Formats: sequence, C-alpha cells, structure tokens
Amino acid sequence: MAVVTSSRKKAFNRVAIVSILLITLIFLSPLYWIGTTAFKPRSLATTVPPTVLFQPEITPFIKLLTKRVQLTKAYDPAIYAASPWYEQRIYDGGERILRVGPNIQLSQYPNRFMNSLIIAIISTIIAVSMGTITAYGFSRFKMAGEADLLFFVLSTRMLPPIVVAIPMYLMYRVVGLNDTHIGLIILYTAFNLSFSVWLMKGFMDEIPKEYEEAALVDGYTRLQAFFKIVLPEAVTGIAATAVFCFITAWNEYAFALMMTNRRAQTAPPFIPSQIGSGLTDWTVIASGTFLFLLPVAIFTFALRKHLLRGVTFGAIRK
Amino acid sequence: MAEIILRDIEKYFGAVYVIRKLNLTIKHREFVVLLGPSGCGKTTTLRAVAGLEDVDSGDILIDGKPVQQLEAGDRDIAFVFQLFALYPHLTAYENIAFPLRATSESKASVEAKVRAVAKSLQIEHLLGKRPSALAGGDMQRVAIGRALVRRPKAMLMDEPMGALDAKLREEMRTELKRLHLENESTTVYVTHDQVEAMSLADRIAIMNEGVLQQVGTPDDVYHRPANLFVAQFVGSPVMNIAAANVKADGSRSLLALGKGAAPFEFPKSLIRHLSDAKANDLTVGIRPEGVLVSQTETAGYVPVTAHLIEPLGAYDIVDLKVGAQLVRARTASGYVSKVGARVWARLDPAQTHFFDTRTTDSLRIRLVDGAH
Amino acid sequence: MAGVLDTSPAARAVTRGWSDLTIRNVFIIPTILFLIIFNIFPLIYSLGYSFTDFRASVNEPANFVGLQNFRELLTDERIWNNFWVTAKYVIVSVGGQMTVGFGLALLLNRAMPAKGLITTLLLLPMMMSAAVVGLFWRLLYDPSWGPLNYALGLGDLAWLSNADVALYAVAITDIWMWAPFVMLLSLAGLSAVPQHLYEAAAIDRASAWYTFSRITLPLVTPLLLIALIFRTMEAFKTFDIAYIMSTQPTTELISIKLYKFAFQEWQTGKSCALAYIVLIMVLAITNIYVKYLNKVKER
Amino acid sequence: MAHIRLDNVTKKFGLHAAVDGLTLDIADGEFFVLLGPTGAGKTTTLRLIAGLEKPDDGKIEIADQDVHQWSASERDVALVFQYYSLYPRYTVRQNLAFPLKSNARNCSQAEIDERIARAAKTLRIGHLLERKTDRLSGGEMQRVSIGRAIVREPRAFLMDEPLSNLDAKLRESLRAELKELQMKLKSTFLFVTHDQIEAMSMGDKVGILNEGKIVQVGTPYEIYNKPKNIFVASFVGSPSINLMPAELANGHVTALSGKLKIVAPRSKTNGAVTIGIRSEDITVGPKEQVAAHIHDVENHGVEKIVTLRVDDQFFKATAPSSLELKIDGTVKFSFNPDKLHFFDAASGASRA
Amino acid sequence: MLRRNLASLVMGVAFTIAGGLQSRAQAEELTIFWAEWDPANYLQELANLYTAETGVTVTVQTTPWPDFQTKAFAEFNAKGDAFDMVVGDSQWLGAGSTGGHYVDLTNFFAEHKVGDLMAPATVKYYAEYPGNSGKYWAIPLEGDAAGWAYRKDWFEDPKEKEAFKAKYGYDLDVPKTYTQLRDIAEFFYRPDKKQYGIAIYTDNGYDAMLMGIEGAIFSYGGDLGDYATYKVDGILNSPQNVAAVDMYRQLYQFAPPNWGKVFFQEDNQAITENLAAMSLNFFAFFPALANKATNPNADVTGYFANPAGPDGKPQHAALGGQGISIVSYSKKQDASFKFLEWFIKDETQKKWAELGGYTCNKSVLESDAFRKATPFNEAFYQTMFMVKDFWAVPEYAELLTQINNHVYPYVISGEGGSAKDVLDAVSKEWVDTFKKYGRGG
Repeated sequence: MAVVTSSRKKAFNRVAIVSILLITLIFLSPLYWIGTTAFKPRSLATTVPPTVLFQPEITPFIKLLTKRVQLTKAYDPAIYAASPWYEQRIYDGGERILRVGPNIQLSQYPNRFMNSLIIAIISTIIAVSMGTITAYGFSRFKMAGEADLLFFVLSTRMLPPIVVAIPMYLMYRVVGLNDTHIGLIILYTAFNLSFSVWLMKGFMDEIPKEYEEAALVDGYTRLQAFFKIVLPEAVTGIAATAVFCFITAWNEYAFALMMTNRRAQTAPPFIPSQIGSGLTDWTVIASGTFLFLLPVAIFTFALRKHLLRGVTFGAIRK
Repeated sequence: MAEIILRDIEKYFGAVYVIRKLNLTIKHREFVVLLGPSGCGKTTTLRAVAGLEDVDSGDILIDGKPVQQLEAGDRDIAFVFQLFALYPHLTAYENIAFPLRATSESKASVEAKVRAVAKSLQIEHLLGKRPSALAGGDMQRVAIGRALVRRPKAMLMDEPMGALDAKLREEMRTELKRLHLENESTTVYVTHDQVEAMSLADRIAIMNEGVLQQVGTPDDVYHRPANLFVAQFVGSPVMNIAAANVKADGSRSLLALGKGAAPFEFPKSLIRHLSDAKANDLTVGIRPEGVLVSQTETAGYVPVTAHLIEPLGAYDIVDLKVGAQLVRARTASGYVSKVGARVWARLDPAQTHFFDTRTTDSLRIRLVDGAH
Repeated sequence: MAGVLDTSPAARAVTRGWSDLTIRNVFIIPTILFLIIFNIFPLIYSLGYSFTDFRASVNEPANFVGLQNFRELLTDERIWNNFWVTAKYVIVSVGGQMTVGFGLALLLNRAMPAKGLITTLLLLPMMMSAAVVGLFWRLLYDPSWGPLNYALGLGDLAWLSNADVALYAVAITDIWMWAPFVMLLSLAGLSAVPQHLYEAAAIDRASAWYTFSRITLPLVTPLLLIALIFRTMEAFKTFDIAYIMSTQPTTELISIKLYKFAFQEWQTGKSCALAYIVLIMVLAITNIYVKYLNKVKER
Repeated sequence: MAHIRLDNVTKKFGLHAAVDGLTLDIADGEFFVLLGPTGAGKTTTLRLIAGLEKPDDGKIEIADQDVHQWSASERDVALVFQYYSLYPRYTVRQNLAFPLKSNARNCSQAEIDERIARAAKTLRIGHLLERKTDRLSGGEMQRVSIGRAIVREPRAFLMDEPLSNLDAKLRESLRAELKELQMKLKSTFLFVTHDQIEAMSMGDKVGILNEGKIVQVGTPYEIYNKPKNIFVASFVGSPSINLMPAELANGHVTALSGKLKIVAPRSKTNGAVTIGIRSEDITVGPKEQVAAHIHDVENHGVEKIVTLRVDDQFFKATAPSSLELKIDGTVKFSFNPDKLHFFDAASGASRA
Repeated sequence: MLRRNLASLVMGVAFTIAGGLQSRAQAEELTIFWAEWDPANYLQELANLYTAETGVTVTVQTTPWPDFQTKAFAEFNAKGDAFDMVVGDSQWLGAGSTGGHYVDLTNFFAEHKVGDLMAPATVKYYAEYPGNSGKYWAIPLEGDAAGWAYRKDWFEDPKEKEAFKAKYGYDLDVPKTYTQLRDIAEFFYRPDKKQYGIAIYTDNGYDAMLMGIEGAIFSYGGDLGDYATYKVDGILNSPQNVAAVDMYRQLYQFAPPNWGKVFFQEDNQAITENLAAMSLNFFAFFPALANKATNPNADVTGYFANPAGPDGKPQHAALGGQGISIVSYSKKQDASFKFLEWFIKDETQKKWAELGGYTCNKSVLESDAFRKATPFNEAFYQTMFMVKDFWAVPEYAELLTQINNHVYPYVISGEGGSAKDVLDAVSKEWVDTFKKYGRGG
C-alpha cells in the first residue's frame, strides 16, 4: 500500500527514520551504561571523562556474589598466590572474601534473587489462574451489577500501594505474615489479580463463545468445554498476562520495602541497599542490577508481540 | 470531466503479479465498472488511478497528461471508499466541506457548495450529524457528497455498496445511476457483484488474477462472454458448464454431455465450426434460461429427471439429471411439479456457448435456433 | 447402542455437569472475595485508625481523636508543600512523558526497517523496576564523574543534591521510564486511525499539517487521554523512584511523606488519615479525567 | 430423528422480548426454514431449541420430551454456526471426532473412524481430513462443520445462517448440496436465514419471523403467492413487490392517480387499499395500457428490471432482455389483474 | 582449573540458595541486624569464628543507613522474629525498651560485670535507659564517633604553611578549635582550582547532618536539652548552641559545590577525589580511606579528633556507634545470650578490634596494639572518652524531623532568620512534642 508520494515527503520520511534511530540509541544509553559498568574494573567505573572502552571483566559479579571486607593491611603474598583466581581479583581490589572455616561466604544476593523468583512466579501463577477463570466468568455469564463489579475489580489496582501497605502491615503483624514469602505472594496476587482479570477478560471476550457452545451442543459439559476449547485458545492471552504479572511482581519495590526484612526480602529493595558504606562500588551495584534486569529484558524480547498487545489492550478496550 | 487511459499498467508484489499489462481507456463521461472476484487486481487498478498506489510500469493518463508521478491530491479526482472513509469525528457537513477547507476556500463559498451538493443528494437534514449517527445509505450519500463537492474530473468508487444490505443496495443502485446521468462525470466503479456491474455500467471490464478478461457492454459480457471465466462470473444462477463431444448425425449435430448420456440435437452447422479434436473435447456453457424444459415428450427434447427444485417465487430453478451430469434449468414457477419427475429438455442452440477446453477461450460460435 | 446419545435421565445427569450458575459463582466469587479481603478490608481497617492517635510502635491502646488527624494534616503547611511537590512532579513528569511519548510515536508511525525491534527496544525502560532504574540513574547523574553531565557538557551540575533541580532530575528519569508507555498507546491510537481516512484526506488535497491537525490529532485524543489518566494516577502514586533517587525536601512526594509518617515516625493513626486524603484525591482526579474522557469519546 | 415443538415460548433480554410467545411445530424429517430480518429472533429461537438459552416462558419439546430442564449437552441436537463453527487448532478429523469423544457417548475408535469416513464421503471432504481448520476455504469450513453435525446422527440439525458469509457462487452451490443432503438423511432440519432466496429454494416449509413472532408458516409457494401481509409480501421476492395505494370500487381497482384502472376479479370489498404486484406480473411493451416514464433500467442479462415512474409513484417491472428501453424514455405497461395482491391500507393484512 | 573454581563458586551459590530456603528449619542460626557498613562485615567475620567454634551460624543482616531504623522498627513493631539480635543506634534504647522490643540485659550486665569491661561513655550511651536508671538493654558493640580526616600532604606543604602563617598568624597544623577549623577550611577553599576547604555532613535524612552539628554544639559546651527533665528551652537555644550552629553554617561555605545533601560516602569521596582538605566522618568509615585500593591518597591521609570549642572549652564528639541488643520477639534468646557471652570475652574483643571493629572494651582500647593498629585508632581512642549523644526517647524520630526541618534550610541557604530564630523554632516544637508524649513537666 504505497501511496504515491512526492520527493519532499520521502525526504521527510528519511529524516524521521534517522532521528528515531538516534533517539533509540539515546534512550538505550542508560542501559548500555549500566550494562557496561557491570563489567568494569572498579577503577574505571567513576572516571572523568567516563570510560567507554575497556577490558571487560567479571570481577563485579564475583563481588556481587560474595561477602567481602576491606583490607586494612597488606595481604600475605603467599596467601595471594595460593588463592583461586577469583579471590585474587578481590585481593586486587583491596578486599578479602569472608570465609566460614574453609568455605567462601556468599552474599545475600543469590538468596534475594531467589526470593524474587519464588514470590514472582507463585503470585503470577495464582493471579493468572484466578484471573483466567474469573475473566471467563465475567465474559460468559451475566451477572447483576457486572459493570460495577468489573469497575471494582479494576479500581483495586488504582489504590496507591502505600495506602494499602499501612493497614496490611498492621493486619499482617496480627497474623504473623510480615516478612514471609506467603505474605508477599498474597499482596502481589491481590495487586495483580485485578489486572489479570481485566486483561484476561479482554482476551476471553475475543474467543468466540460459539466454540464452547459447539462443544456444549456436541455433548460436553461447560467445564469440559472450558478446559478443552477455551483454555487452549486463551494460551497466548494467558502468556501475555503472566508475563505482565510476573514483571510487576518482579519489579515491585514499595510493598517489599515495607513488608520484608530478611526472609522474604526480594531483590528490588535489596539491590539499592547494597550501595554500601564508605565508598560505593558502582560496579557491584551495576552487576546486581544487570543480573536483575536480564530476565525482564529477555522476556520483553521473547514475548514482545504479546506484550505490545497486553499493554495497549486494557486501554483500548475501555 | 476527463478521459482516463491506462497503458500497459503492471504491478507486482515480489514475483507475484497484481496487475498484468493492463490497457483500458475510460471515455469522457463514461461509467465503467471493474468487475472481478476479490484479489483480481481491480481495486489496485482503481487505487493506481487515484494515486493511492504506485505502479511498477506503464502510464496512467488523465486528459492526456501522465499522472503517475503526481500525488493523489494533485490528480483532481474523487474517490469513494468501500467503507465510506468518512471522518468519524466530523459532522456530515464538515465531512463534505473537508476537501474545500483543506484548500482554504472562503467560508461562504464552502457553505454554498456544501448546501448545493447536500440538496442534490437530499441529505440536507443530516448535515449536523456525525457519521456514527447515520444509516448506511446516508453515510454513502455523504461520502458521495464529499466526492462531488469538488467537481472533480473523475469519480472513482471502490465497492461503495459493499457495506450495505441487499435491499438498500438495490435502491442505491438506481440513485447512483441517476446521479451519474445528472453529473455526467467520468466514473470508474469497482465491484465483485455482477448484478451491480450489469445494472450500472456503460461498459464492464472484467478482471481475473490481474489480467483483464473482457471489456464490453453488459449485453456483450452476458451474451457473448469471451471465455469461461467471464461466462461463469456473470449471471445468476451460474451458467451450466459441461464437457461435451459433438458428432455429426445426418442433418444435425449431436452434442453429448459425457459418455452414455442422451445427446442433444444441434444444427448441422455446429460440427462445421469444429475441428475433429475440438469436437471430441469441447466445453459447452448454457445459462439456465437456455435449457428448455417440456412437461411432455417433444421432438428434439431428451428425457431427463428432475433432481432438485428450487422455487424462487417468480420462477423455479430445476436441477435436471442428464446422464451423470446435472444441468440447471429455469422454468416457470411450479412448472416441474416434484423431485424425481420425468421431463424433457433441450439446449437452445442460440444460447449455447462453446469454449476451448484447454484455453477456456470462447470459440465464438454463434448458432441460430434453426430446428424449431 | 454405541455412539448414540443416551437421553435417559440417568445418562443425562452425567452429561449435565455443573450448572452455569455454579460455574459462574465458583469462578467469580473467590476472586471478588480475595480482592475485598486484601484490598478493600484493609482500607476499612485503616479508616478506623485514621480517627485515632494509634502508634504501631508502642504498646498503648488507640484513642479516638475524631477528626483531629485530618485537621492537623490539612492545616500543616509542610503537608501542603508535599502536595505541591507532588503536583509539580506530576505535571512535569506526565507532561514530559506525553510530549516525548507522542513525539516518538509520530516518528515511529511509518513504514521503516526493524520497526518491531526498535519499538521493543524503546519499551525496555518501562519493563524495569523503578527502584533499580532510580538507582542506576543516580550513577548517571553523578555530578563529578557521571556520564550524563559529561555527555551534555553540563560541568558539575548536581542533579540530585541540588534542591532546585532534584525534582526535575527524578522527573526526567520517570519520563525516560514511562514515555515508552505513552508512545505505545499513541502508536496503538495512530495505527487505529484507519488508513483509508488518510487516503481520503490525500484525495481531498489536505496538506500534511492539515491532515495531522484535523484527522490524526482528534482521532488519537481519546487514547492520549487514557495514557494521561494512567500516567497521572501512577505519577501521583510515585514512591519508589523518587525515594531511591533523592531525599531532598523538594522531592518529598506525598507518598514518601506517607511512608515516613507510617514507617519512620510511626504516627500510624495520622498516616492512615493522610492515606485517606491521598486516596480521595486519586479517586477525584481519576473521576474528573474519566468524565472528560467520556465527553471526548462522545464527540 | 425427531419432531420439534415450541409452545408459546418467550425469551427476554432485559425488557426486550427477542422471542415473544412463539409457537412452532416442525415435523419429523422436515426441512424447515426460519426466515426473517436481522433481530427478528431467529437465532434466539434456534439457541432456545439447542439449549444454549433458557426460555422465560413456554415449553420446548424434542421428540415429545419436554427438554425445558435439559442442558445443551443433553439434548442431542446438532448446531451449525454462522461463524467460528470449527474448533481452531484441530485438524478436520479431530473436529469430526470431537462430538463422538464426549463422555455422553460410548463410541469406540472403530465406530468413530467409520462415521468420519462416511461423513467425509457424503460431503466430499475426505482429502481434507488431516488439514488444520485454518487452512480451509470458507466453503470447506462449512462443509466440515456440517460434517461434524452429521457424524453425530443427531435428533435434529439446527443451522444458523451457515451460508451467509460465503460468496454468491459458493452459496448457490452449497444451497443445492444442503437440500440434497437433507433429502438423503431424511432428518429434521431447522435452518435459519435472512436470505429469502435460501428460504425459498431449500425449505419444505418456511416460517417468517418478525419481532419475535411468527407471521406466517407455509410452503415457499404459499409464502410467495399468498403472503399474509405486506411484511411477508415485501420480504420475499426480488426485486421487492411493488406496493401502491389504490381505490377499490365495484370490482375495479383504480391506482396511479386514476391513470390505471383494472378489473379486479377477486376483490370483495370497497374502499382504500394497498395493492401489491410483483415485477414479473407487470408487462412492459409498446402495446400495453398505460404510459410511464422510464426512471432506470437494470440489465440482468436474462431479463431487464425497469424502474417506471407515473407521477410520483415508482415501481419496477421485469422486461425481456431483448426489449430496447432507454432511460428517461417512455414505455407502456399493464398489470396482470390475476396477480394483484390486496392489503388493508391501515393494517397491512392481506385482504384476499 | 579455572573451570573447577568457577564450578565451585556456582555450587556455592546453589547451596546458599538451597540453604536460604530451608534456613528456618535449622535451629542453630542466629541473625544480627545492623546497618550496611564495614563494621558489619567485620562483625560477620568475627561471627564466622563463632560459627567455626560452636557450629552455630550467625548471619549479619544489613541494610543501608538511611533505611536502618525504619527497617528495624518495622520489624520490631510487627513483632517479627526475623532478627535475633540488633545492633541498634543509641537513640533506639528508649523506644526499644519501652516498646518492649529489647530484652532486659540488666542481669546479664551484673553477672558478667559488663559495666567494668567497657568504656564508661559507651555503657552510658549505648546500653542504659532511662539515663542513670541502672537498667541495661544492650552490650556496647561498636564504639564510634565523629572524627576528621585531613590531607597531610596539603597541611605539610611548606609553601602552604608559610602562606597560612602569613594570613592567620599561627602555624598550619591539625586544628585545636573550631575557629582554627574554620580558618583552615577558608584557607584551602580555592574553587578556581576545584579544591575546597572542608567536607561536612549536610544530609537532612535521619541524623546525618545533626551528627555534624552536634559535634559543634558539644564542643561549644552546649547541649540539646536536659536529658533528665526534658527541659529544652534555654538549653537547645542557648548562646553556645547558636554560635555552634552558626559556625556549622560558616563551615558549609567552604565545602565543595553541591555539598547540600551529603553524608559519609561523599565525605570520604572528598578525600579520595582531592576535593577537600578536611573531612568529617565517623571513624567506622575511615578504613576505606586507609586502604590504598579505595583511596589513592591513603598514604597522605591523616586523622584528628573533634576540635574544641572557642576558648579551649572541653572537646566533645558526637556519638556514633551501637550496642547489641537481643530482640524480645526472637525465638532463640538463649542462643543469643550465649553469643553475647562469647562476644564480651576479652580475647573476642581483641579479635574484634583486630578485624577492624571498634571495640568498646576498655583494656583493649587502652592497649598500645590497638592505638597503633591503624592511622586513625589513636584519634578514635581519644574520642571514645569524650562522646555525647542525642535523645534516646522513643519519639526521637519526630524530634529529628523537626530539627532537620529548621536547621537544614538554615545551614544550606540561610533560611529561617538567624541561628537563634531557628533554634528557638526547634525548641518550641520539641517542647510541644515532649508535651504531647507526656514527658517532663
């Protein structure tokens, strides 16, 4: 469908394309910076002018994963020589890795990362499965005050998290859910559920009800029709919703900050807490950030078509 | 008011042709319909004329001037889109006024022109409404109004009735034709509906798979189809098509549809038109009204059974079983009483078309019904 | 008889399964209950506390103080300052996002190579954790060795420690993060404008600017408004990014104030009251927008 | 094989009654067509019978069993939808097997294979069996969905405008095929459509539905030739029946501001009426009675449809294609007095 | 080789994750909560020794300073058992004890004679609440106070010495008084060369800036109020305090640009990045400055204790540092007591000091080995006997907010009138606050 265009318009088009490419590069530069800083030697992380080209190294990641302490005196060359390469890197940086007996002591990062994974995955599974069946219910059955109920469902998402966090904190302390995985899973589920219902309702509405009706007429019960026909059709929608819920739960900060301390603390409140003392080691922060952003970036790419649809879906439908 | 000439137009998408070597001249004030199934290239052709589509080679001339480098707005043609393409946020008035305002005409002149067009289309009372508040036919009228208000050299219409229901389409057909008579603007009209094409066109250009099949008056394409495609595309119910062979038999030719079926009688002249090869491998086409049916045994008629009857009110369509072949006939309402009934049938030689089986082209044999 | 549907009552009982009503209730009610328990009940719970002097940090019972918390809050200049900071932040940040996002969408809304890839790349920021984004923008903003000042030649402009600039610095980060969202909605809006309207305009001899102002803009306005609602609400609620990036009084958004009331000073009752004020404001803003949106859509 | 009876069935959506006190009797083995404009309640009626909707009032019987309380899965009727009639992601074979694999049926794999083979043969879709449904053409899809109904050997076939989104040529051929199929299976068919040609050409009986009520039930012949009212008369037939005000007095009809006077043999009453006459019952030619202005001529190949104008009254006539007619010219015409329909001017009910 | 090591690292990560998940099942694990800084790492290392000895795992859980008290109290107020022990700020004693968050250690103190083991000031400020009540809630763990780092190379440059003498009439040396501090700051303030006089705390979050201001106030002989009677008016806004706050504002004039929102990190950077001649910081942050890897100027960085006020009034430093308390919601209080018993042993304290911890143990502090261990230990030793602290009342967070609200704008941009006006305003709010909570008269 190429409309006949004048050369002036074609030139303008070319200018637009070039500028969007440039803007994209500018937009991505912060990500480039955090990505490269994650591989920089500490000495190059804060140079003037900023260092762009360098020999990448994985020392920041070693630091990220281990517990270390500042060296206050010169280290023993014999110990240095006997140390594995990654420990030498740490020595080179003026620190030493803590050990419990002979074992290297790891930092809390892996644990926090794992917490994030557990909480995000479980809450996503619950939110999406509940959201899917509820969306199906709303999509297929009439209900008195349906519009109001749907608005109610959506409105719970509009609440500022801090507003809910205060009473939740008080309630949780009564039942002992503060700083537990379950506590955070429930919160994220509640937060994502409304979104999941809304998004899935859109997808469900798009699945022609004729499919299930055909199955009903063909001698299947409504539930069988739902599992055999509707669910397979809704798979892309479910995937998109799941990714969204996962990303939201994965990235959430405010609740995690207020409701967790140790056991269930997730990565978002943890990573900034690693800004450390004395002098910030930005390479460690960057490597922690890098690892943390990686899954989302991969997700975004792998599922970009669904994401685009998901983001705009609710908005367009309303 | 303009003459449009398409000369060797070609357009392809990758290796696939959308339009192939298309040559067509649309005369001043003529109403030409581009007819064909979806994907035949008719819309692309129309859009190429409008400047909404580039062509890969060939010339488009409007009033003798090549226009293919001109943007749509500079060609001075109007276009009516299939889904009307009314601006949804503007009222009918603003829609019609849009092309005038876009070129900064004075307010008074815009007002006068819009009112005049609205009056001729009898939509004055709708001018304040938005498209969403209009019925299909009214949207159609507004879209035409927007096209007419500029007094363009030519009107191009892309299935403008595709979105209307059957009854309304019938009405709009008449209106559109009257409008053309009054405005005398050169019009190119695209449709896949042969009834529309037949009823509206001065000339019909039938396209298939990017290739122009036949250009002619409605009578031409109905009664003298250039090939099997045209023959089957025009007319409803569809023309009966069957493989046949012809044998000389004394003073007559005998035409059999398949082996073992009772042959139909044809004038002797038929066999003379045919080479031996053709006589044994021929495709005949006959419209249902060309299949003559008799309730009683009649000379020159062969016995057949009624396989299916479709009563359409004014007339019936009866599927007759001729050997293994089904042939549809058009009879008076209730003429064949019931399915399974035995009747007699004959093919009217004057209405029988003969096609080359391989090329599907018409053999251009015209017979007169000399027998009876 | 095999293969024929048995319509005897016994056989039908098997075929029937749950009634639609049962399914509807089983599918919907748990979710509604869940949302009520974990979203609405807490609000009711905190409404009660908002009329008390309750402090979660001490073991003393809560005393009913009537509207005192609300009175104190609404007459506290500092709280009003928090709201003012929030308002400024919302305007700057949302305004920026709308401008940048819509601009990007206009540039992207054309046939071009690798369009999908570029769109996806541009979306990356909004997929990320605001807390982490805020953190690494601190690195970018560093006045002495941050790459931003170097690249822009701003010398040692202290983005975050300069009280006058900090709010804008946070807003810029937020714009970076969320302009893609506006871009996406705008793109959806732009691509929802039927191509044939542009063709009609081309036929109607409308210039590029006339087409943009008379067709494109009015038709994407509803979606732009939706983007505006979403972003305004989100910006109003902003906590993480500003909290991570700056602790200036000039960047103390109302959410941060709320957090401090609740979790640093432990004025629980008062924080509940403030939470309610914020909640009512969010609802009011949303309502105004939605009303306006409906008006626009009606047109 | 079953006969279907609806007794005073009402179905409301909100305040609007989609089906309003409908009574219908469909004989065993009958091809019954429910015809009506959009929104007449045809589809709702079909869905009520299938059990996809529950009636607010009235009784539905299938094979003399009151199925009021039965769910759709229990009723053993097959339904062919207008859209989306096939399960996506499945092959044609899986689609055909699907209803047979329901728990409600006790169908062995051999039985399933056999039935599929039989249905495939009947519908000539054997070569498509392993294809995914998204790779079928529109006609093939409808054939497969009919196949899915056939394999079940249901008590009745319900079809909801199954041909309406096919193109004209395909519709023509599937029409004949469907009719043939029904004759072969001898099953009860209830076919819903808004296309009068489909109704006329296929139905053993046609029920005309308007605003949730049955207006007329009859054979195609009865419907076309003895319409009960103006609605039926103008809904059936193309081009539409010509309607015009007339005066009936002493066995004479006077219309077209007195220019047309005909002896009306069947007329019984006097006074103002609306007369209806179909285009094929108007003869056009140089020797006819009254002169008219030619407003439009449509060439349909086999014949021409002429729009004539007398004063402000427009009407259409069918003329042989060989007749030369010029737009804005003049021609003479006459009405066939035997084919005049008389309707009450106020109520629109037939007077004949 | 490389691959095997990498594999062991990965395995280690995997085990930690697995361990983290089932950690709650294990009884023998103690968690100590502290802020994120080097001493916490030293404590972890010390605790690792305990683990090696007893098999009880001790994890030091940290969070950044700005969040430290929020996180701790969020957990306390939730009555959570995430932490068995907490190394809490001295201000927390009031809230910790009256709120029921801390286990009473009075008996433990008596039993183990902790009062005799530790430096008196640390016992007073880190352990006892209410003041002079003889009730103890914490064991002094990390002694800390504000001190100063300075650029020895700049100070010892003969040309600078000469110029300074010419300008101020006395020798350039480590400042003895705040006036000298001011002079030296002014002397080295050379914006054109991107070199500045002094780096001080200015962050208005939590107690950051107040630590700097307290240092000045205490040195000037002022105080924040009467800790026994909660009398504030007349003490907080005394002339000494007014002068001290004014001095702090003057010092800010010689700070590097954009210094309006800084805390310990930036103050360390002021030395590492050659920004300032002198820099205020807690001793606990000085290891980074003594380390060549993180401070290129490590060799030329010197340290001194908080100078005296004008007229040679007695020196006082703002107290940092913390005691360790047992959280009353912990389910492992017995194990925690055992750990504390181990912790207060002399050899543990010695080891603690060796690792980098700032012991409060008198005998260790006084030992030569300690005082010579690092370039700043001597200054630390001096400081630890002259510390004072802020209110330890439960509502101290509100007090902090109030003083920050007024003093911060004054120091940074001179808002709010004179130093007297500002302190009057704070005094008024504090009086109201105390009244609200029923303290004092």
